Amino acid sequence: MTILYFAQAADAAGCATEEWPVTLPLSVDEFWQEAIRRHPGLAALRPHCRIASDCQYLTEGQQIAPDGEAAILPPVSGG
Amino acid sequence: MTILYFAQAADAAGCATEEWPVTLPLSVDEFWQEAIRRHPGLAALRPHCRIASDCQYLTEGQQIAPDGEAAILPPVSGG
Amino acid sequence: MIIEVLVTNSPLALPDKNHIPSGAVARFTGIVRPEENDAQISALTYEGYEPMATQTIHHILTSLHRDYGFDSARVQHRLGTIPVGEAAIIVEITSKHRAAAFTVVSEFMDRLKVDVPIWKVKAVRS
Amino acid sequence: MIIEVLVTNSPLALPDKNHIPSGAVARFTGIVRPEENDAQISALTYEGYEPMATQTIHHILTSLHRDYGFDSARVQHRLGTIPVGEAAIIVEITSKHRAAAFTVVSEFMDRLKVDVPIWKVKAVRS
Repeated sequence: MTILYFAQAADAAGCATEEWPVTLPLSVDEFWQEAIRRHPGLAALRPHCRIASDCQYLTEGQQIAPDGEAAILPPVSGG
Repeated sequence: MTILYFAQAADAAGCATEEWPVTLPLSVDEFWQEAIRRHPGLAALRPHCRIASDCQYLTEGQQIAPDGEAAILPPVSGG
Repeated sequence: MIIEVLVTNSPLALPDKNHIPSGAVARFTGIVRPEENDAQISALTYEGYEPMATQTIHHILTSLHRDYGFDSARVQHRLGTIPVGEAAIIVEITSKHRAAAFTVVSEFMDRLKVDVPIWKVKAVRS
Repeated sequence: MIIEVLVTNSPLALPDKNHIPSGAVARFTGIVRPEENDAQISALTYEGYEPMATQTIHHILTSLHRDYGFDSARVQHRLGTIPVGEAAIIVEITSKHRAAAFTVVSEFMDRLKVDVPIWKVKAVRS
């Protein structure tokens, strides 16, 4: 699974991208647990961030494929 | 007094501009009476037109100076 | 505040400024459309009382500046025969914030269509 | 309906089209301002999740087209370090009538600021 961190999430993770050696799909909740285990600074951001997989926002019930891409997206500020 | 006719008012008057040999100020009502005497076709337009003198819209009580400019302005349609 | 007004018989051109200190630029361009009153046309002829049109546009912009504030306003209106697809009017407002810029462009157009002495006088049928 | 979206690291340029069949062209340009959070700055750095930003902009425009209709939409957003006074975003909607064009530009900007994954990440102090 390819993980992308953006903006404050990249600051908290200390990197912009990462590979996770997972073989099963992850729920959004499992995804966050793993992300926070690796980068505890992400815990404070979790309430404000959304997760996207393959360029689509995910809702709580959805899963991320093991060979998919997942991105942590802080509140946006474009324009 | 220099008179300017625009759009449908020019069509009704058959000209775009005219000189009137007046020596006293005209009220808006006197102005219309003279215009309609010269060009009866203007009578039908009067309810829809505004009069401007020296680039300002006039209201009923105002007067037009004998050496001024007066314009008959049908409803505008710019833009 | 900067106000630039041009009422002209020539094709309009309002070049982008390269470096603008305002945060928001809202621009409206009104184009002559290929149909007028259900007929296909190739051009539209506008007539204007030019000095009064220029002055009235200035008045409207000054009054909108009092009400909403903005950094600059540029307005161009073309007169004469304008081919379909070309601009009859361009209005550009720069302002610190987006909402004011949009409101001013929109209110300006509403007031232009009531008070600015310019007329569509003839459609050229195609 | 034509939709053109560009998310790029280069300076933006949206040339005027010479001949447009729509009656109304509404354009918004968002410029980097010289102050951010009360500090004087000389540039602002934007970061974006580029493929998703492009796709989300498309989705928003498609949905606005369903709701309001328009003839064409062109959107450009710049990423990377943008000097003060230069454009971060340009949105242009062409439509038969003015009101729809303005509404779409305005609603697009509102939705961009909620859903399009682009961030102001750093102000360069001057």
